[in-house]
Amino acid sequence: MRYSGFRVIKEALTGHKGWKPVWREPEPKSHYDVIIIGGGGHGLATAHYLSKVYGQRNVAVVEKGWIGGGNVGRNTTIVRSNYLLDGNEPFYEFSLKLWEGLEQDVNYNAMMSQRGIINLFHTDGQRDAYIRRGNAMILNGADAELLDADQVRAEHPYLNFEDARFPIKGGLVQRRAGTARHDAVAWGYARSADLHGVDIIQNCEVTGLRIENGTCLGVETSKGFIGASKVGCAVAGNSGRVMGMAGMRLPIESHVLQAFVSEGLKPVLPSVITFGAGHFYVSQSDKGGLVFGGDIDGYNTYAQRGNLPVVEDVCEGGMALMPMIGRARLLRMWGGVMDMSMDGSPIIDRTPVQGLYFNGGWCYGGFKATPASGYCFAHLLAKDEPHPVATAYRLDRFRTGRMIDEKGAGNQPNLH
Amino acid sequence: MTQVNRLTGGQIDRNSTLNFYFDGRSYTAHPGDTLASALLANNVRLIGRSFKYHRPRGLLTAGSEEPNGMVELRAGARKEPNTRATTIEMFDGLIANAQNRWPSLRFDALAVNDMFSNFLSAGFYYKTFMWPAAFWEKLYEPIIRRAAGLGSLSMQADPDEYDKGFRHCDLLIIGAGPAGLMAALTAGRAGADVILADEDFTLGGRLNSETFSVGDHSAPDWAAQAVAELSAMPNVRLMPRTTVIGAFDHGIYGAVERTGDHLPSLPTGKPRQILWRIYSQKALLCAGATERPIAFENNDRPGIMTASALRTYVNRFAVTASPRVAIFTNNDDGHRTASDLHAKGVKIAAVVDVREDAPLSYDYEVLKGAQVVNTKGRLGLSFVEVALPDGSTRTLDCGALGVSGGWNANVHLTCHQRGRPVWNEALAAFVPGENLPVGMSVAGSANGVMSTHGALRSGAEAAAAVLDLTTLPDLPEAEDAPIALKPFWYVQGCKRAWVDQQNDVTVKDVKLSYQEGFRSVEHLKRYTTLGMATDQGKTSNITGLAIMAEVAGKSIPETGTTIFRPPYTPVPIGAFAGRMTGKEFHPTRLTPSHHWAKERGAVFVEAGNWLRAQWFPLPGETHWRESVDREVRQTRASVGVCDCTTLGKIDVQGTDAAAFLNRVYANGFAKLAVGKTRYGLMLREDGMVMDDGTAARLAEDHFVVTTTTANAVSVYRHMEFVRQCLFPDMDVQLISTTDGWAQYAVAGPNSRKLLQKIVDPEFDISNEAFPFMACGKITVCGGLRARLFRISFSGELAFEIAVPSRYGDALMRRLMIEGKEFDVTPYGTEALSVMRIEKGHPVGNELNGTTTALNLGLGKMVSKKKDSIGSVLCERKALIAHDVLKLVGLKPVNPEEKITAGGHLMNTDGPVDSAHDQGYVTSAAYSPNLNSNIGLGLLKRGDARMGEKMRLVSPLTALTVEVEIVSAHFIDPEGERLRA
Amino acid sequence: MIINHPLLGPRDASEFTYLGDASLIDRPDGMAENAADAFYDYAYLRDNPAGEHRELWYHEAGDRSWLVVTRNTLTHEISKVELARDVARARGRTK
Amino acid sequence: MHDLVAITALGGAAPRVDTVGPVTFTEVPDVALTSVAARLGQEAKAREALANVIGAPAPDIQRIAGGEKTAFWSGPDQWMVEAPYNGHHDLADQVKAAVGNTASVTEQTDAWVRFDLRGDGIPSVLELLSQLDLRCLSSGTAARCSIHHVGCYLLCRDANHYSIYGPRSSAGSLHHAVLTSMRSVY
Repeated sequence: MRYSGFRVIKEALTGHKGWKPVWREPEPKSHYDVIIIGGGGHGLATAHYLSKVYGQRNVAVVEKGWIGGGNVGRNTTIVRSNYLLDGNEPFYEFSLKLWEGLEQDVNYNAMMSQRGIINLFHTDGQRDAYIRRGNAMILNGADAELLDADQVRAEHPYLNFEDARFPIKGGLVQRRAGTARHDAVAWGYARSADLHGVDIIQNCEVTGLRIENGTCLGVETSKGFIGASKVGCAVAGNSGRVMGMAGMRLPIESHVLQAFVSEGLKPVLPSVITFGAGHFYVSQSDKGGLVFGGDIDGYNTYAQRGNLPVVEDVCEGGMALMPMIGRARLLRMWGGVMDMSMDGSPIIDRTPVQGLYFNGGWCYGGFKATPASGYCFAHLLAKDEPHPVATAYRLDRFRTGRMIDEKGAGNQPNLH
Repeated sequence: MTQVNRLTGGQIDRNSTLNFYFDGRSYTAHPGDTLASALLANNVRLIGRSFKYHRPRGLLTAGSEEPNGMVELRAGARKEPNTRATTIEMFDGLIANAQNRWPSLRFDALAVNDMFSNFLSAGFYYKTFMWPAAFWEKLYEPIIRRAAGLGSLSMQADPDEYDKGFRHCDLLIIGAGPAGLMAALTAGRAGADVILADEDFTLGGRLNSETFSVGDHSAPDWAAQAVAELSAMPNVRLMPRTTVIGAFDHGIYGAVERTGDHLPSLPTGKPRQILWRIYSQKALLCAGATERPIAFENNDRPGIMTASALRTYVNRFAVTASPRVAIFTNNDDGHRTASDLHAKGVKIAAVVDVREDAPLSYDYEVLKGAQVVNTKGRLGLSFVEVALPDGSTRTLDCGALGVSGGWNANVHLTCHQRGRPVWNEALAAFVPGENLPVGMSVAGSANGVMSTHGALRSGAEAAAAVLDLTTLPDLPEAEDAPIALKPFWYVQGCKRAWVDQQNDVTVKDVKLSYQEGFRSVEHLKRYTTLGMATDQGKTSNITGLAIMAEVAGKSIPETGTTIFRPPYTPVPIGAFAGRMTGKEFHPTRLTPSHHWAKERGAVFVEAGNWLRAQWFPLPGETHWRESVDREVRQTRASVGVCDCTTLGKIDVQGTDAAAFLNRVYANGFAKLAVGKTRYGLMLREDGMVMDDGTAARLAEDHFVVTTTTANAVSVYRHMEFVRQCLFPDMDVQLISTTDGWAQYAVAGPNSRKLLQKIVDPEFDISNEAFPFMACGKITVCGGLRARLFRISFSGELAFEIAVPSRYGDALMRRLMIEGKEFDVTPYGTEALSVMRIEKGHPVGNELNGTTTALNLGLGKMVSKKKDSIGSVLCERKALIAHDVLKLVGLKPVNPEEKITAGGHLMNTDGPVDSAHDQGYVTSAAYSPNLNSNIGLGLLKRGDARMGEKMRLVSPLTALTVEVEIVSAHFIDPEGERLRA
Repeated sequence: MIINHPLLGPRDASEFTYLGDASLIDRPDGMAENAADAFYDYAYLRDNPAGEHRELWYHEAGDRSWLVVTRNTLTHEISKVELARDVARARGRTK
Repeated sequence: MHDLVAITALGGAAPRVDTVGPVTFTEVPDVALTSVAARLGQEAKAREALANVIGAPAPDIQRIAGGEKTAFWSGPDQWMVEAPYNGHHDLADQVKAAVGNTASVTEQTDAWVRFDLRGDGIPSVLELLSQLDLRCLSSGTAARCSIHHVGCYLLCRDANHYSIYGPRSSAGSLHHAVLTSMRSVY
């Protein structure tokens, strides 16, 4: 069924009786060409592109809970391609271009809103680093602008220009960046994949990987064994657990990132804003809530909750940057489990196990990557070779020294 | 208008009258009122507009669960949107305004949404607004954003202050109703360290809203007596106006105390609110229960509220929502409301009870087996339609309708660590499950014990259990009525019956969600926004779940549970920030000569938490470059002084000190002679350069190590890791002395001459006696102990001299006086930076965490003869490939042209794009000595490309410059000056 | 969270700085034959268990002790806290 | 004797004194400080030597001990020794002479600023500043803590007298934090 304004009106006039379920609730078949473990944003996007672009119809997504319940359903919805390194920027720019056509592609309004992002800087060193980054973005075909303090003030007069501990010296802007309705992204991809014949199997937990003489034959699940020619793992924070079933140790730790939303407010923030002298980034949802976050709690965890010190740290940053939010109320806090990699960049690659493929290490940047991650993982699963924009995301790069370290923080995941 | 709906009695102080303003009109109230009770007293039922359809809304409740009655409190910079009228403690001169309405509350333009509601069904926006793509940002989204949201911010900085505090206790009791008070009495009398917190300004919880007796007292009097006894106990801390917002790991609770919100204005220096971090051995949740409404056609009109709210307004605040009230209930508690109201002279139109066997009353009519099927009244309830069992309908004329659908236990905090509540059939409600936060137990109605006597007992028993007490205190007599309830969630056949009133989620929306496949509770919430409003579904989640269960043909527990996340009620962001705002966001570190530099008119710059002098403008200097160029010239020509106190200083002692440094530094330190200093390169284990600095050997077993300003803390931490975790049997002791010594670089050809004027004569600092890289303890100015290092960052003949910090100011002043004859200048971080670029010394811009020693031209420093941190992984294939980046100098072919740090390097011909990127510029400056802009950069095979011309491109700043690749050592490459 | 410091008793975790898996104590010998592989494994690969995890915390705002904390990554329950120096010695580290 | 004039950590010629309600808050420049860290394997001897210096057994974990020279525990086998500045401006050398090679000694005098709180109701001020369990910080105990992101030592000399040692460079921020809390409470 095609969604459109006319359809909404027609259904309204006929008592909404015609709306069909957005996806089927199929029982698993005994064998699939490809099984994707993980019904989150990346897994569902992979299924969408695998079926729609690469023409694979015999595909299943197995999800232990309800689809879209992972990080795609608990993030701060920011979409951008303002990366520094050549291993990353082409990939994220590819992703941003996919975002720009997403709604027409999946026929679902994900409310992709290109309201722009500004990364503020407060020291000369930060400015130099942002200039290098902005140049890298442009040299990779993305858009970037540098604003000085006066220009920032003109666009964001409510920021603290009065008594800032670390005065704002300017900002790097990407106008094409913005936000998207996170749940709708998962639902849109799921609906489209389902329409293209993908079986989305919810409440089906993978309990093991059947591997015989180095080849993966399928997955053991709470609904029994399901055979597969290829198995792709896209489970973000649970990467260690699932790949552990294949006896693999990963260059990844699981950490919790907290996010926060305020009560609904009339529009106050025109774009996404990130603070350069503290842990705080914020945007305002179409519903009116200030959606914000900061640093990860910093300790290994699989619990989707954090602790008070980080909440305070984030709000201190928020008040230092925009003291007008002091009387806005924090409504809800939650946490998502991040697959923090050893250089802050992701992995999309084959594994030493034949037929087993891995997609992970997204740290807290997974949402913006959803379309390209799905596209490139689908490419890898379909063609057995990396997509041109994802060639750097190799599993062996830490052994060879080809790290993609945007922050220069080194082999300590909680610093990325 | 006077308080027409005010009754007799209640817990308000009629001796004093307060004035307040709502939506521009003036009214009166009494101390003890909330804004909500005061508005009802003045017969104001219409308070706000709903989120989506802008329907007229009044009050639904009398507590913090209120979804409808929200206002913008106060004015100007103190405007506070979305404030629940039910929790606003009345004060004189209070100003509140309605929100989410235009042009006015009574005539709201966007109320047209309500007429089109059929087109705005759940999730409609996911299905449209997609064509043409560009229209979303330009047209659809701005309209939606303007319509959405509730209150508005002032856009001004919050002028109030907030504190943070920390309290520790044996037992934290959350909620001061019957269970909480009884628990506190039990624990307090047993001598335990108790904190009793309650969100209300009067402790007592439901007891303040009831008329029955507890022991020989009325319920409120018994509560007051208990509070009096508790406040007399030194081991009990009462915290009224304090909401416990979250249960965090290991018994830590967050709590917000509203110390100033009930005051017309804050006394100077006093906080508006305090965020408490409460460390509890044990916690007892006595958060009570919340009455839930029933969904029926047009159940959202102003005047329709929960029955218990009506009772609270009548009993506690002596206010009735209307002189004529009807009740709609599925349980006996609704009848208690009716009789309480009747007793206060309120006319009861009828009690509509869905139960065939509902109890009868002599005082008013009870309609058994009946249901409210519709209501009327444009801006407020005027009458309700009742369907009787015989199929006939009846119309009840009433200005208020009290609805009771039963009670939900307030389990919220039991879920904050992902605990799941369990279903209780008798209550038709969820109660706390097994997996509570560690150390937490639950008592009273929060645990499903709904009668007053039951609550008192369970409070006492829970406290006794926590503290291992053998005897219970005597419990007062109190009502102990059993639960008599028939689960009833919504009236069949209704078209628009509200489940989540604030977000305008109707029964129909829940059913549509199921129809479209959004069937898990989480999908339901996200698709319909049920429970996502500012009340987080306190009055709607369970009803929504029950409807979903019915359409799915499953039981409620099979359908799922809803769990809650912190905070329990919304908290101002300012309260989480406390005092860390404005200039106090981070501590400010000042060097010993800061005050002197300020006198000199220095311009300061943030370096981490430090403030450092950036340059020292002289009269007549209009541009910073003038000052910086002069400082550089004067230093290189004669002598300059720079405050380098901010460099990290770590004292390394012990018989294994040298062996230890041999591990943490990539280059060797074992053979460094006493009295000598050496440049040290520190790598991370992954082979990247971590930091650089110097280590001076003051004795066989004593080194003083310096770090960069930025890395002082992380290097110290790293050294402690190496000491304690990697080489635990090394005899090494570490301690920071960064703040202890004021340290100054004295640089320039005349630096020795200047120092000789202050260094005491017995110390020979001639080139022979004190050569390059020498160090030692000396005295200055007639006996002040000091340290002298002959090291140079500027490339000139230079020293660094350190004295105890309290004398730094005096020493700097002395150097300026003694230096006059040499035309001495103080120089700041800019001149420092220019001179280090002229010398090609890498700093932060080059040590960016992705550069190896090889990249920086320091590859030879990494000793292969020993095992030091990072010495293995820096040898990985890609890190030693032939085309790795190398540090080079950059000169514009035309010296006038500017070099931009952050620019990228491209070959002179060939395309300009990332695929052809050759490297980037790390640092840039104007060199007054070379009369040219210069820069440092990292360039592929840079060391092999000396003399090559390249294009420096910076499309971001619209700049392309032809540059020549040169040695990074622009000045005195042989280093003759610093050895002079 | 609260870490029960072996010397100081219960302290708020915010006083500490987290490093990671306690296996970072087992630094390989840089002069050994297989150093390259051993260091790759040491520096980059993690068990990342969902359950009991032995990890390194540094009492930055305290007595500067490095601690080995045994903590459950699903519940955050802490079952054991040791001085890292003792652990290191027990694992055979010396000079 | 040298002819340079010292300033206090807050930058004044004389120490700053503030009184709010019952609490008096004083900058204390007249104190010399040095760290003593036992050498590996010399722990027992170092304690002995330290005992001779302060005329009392070396303080145990989180304790303070001594007379004119007092010591407080600062870490495993580590202590801080404090004494009046006048007569002890070279405290480190004095202590080093006494402990010899049993311990490493490092001058800490100007690495820290000391503030004293005197009066009733000091805990009400401290509970807005420090997350320490003040019930455990009885007379004669010292603990490291963080005050508004500044790492400090908090010493309870008796119920009406506390000392705070903070990094000298952060003296201004620390002073502001404590004074603000005093005004917040009283």
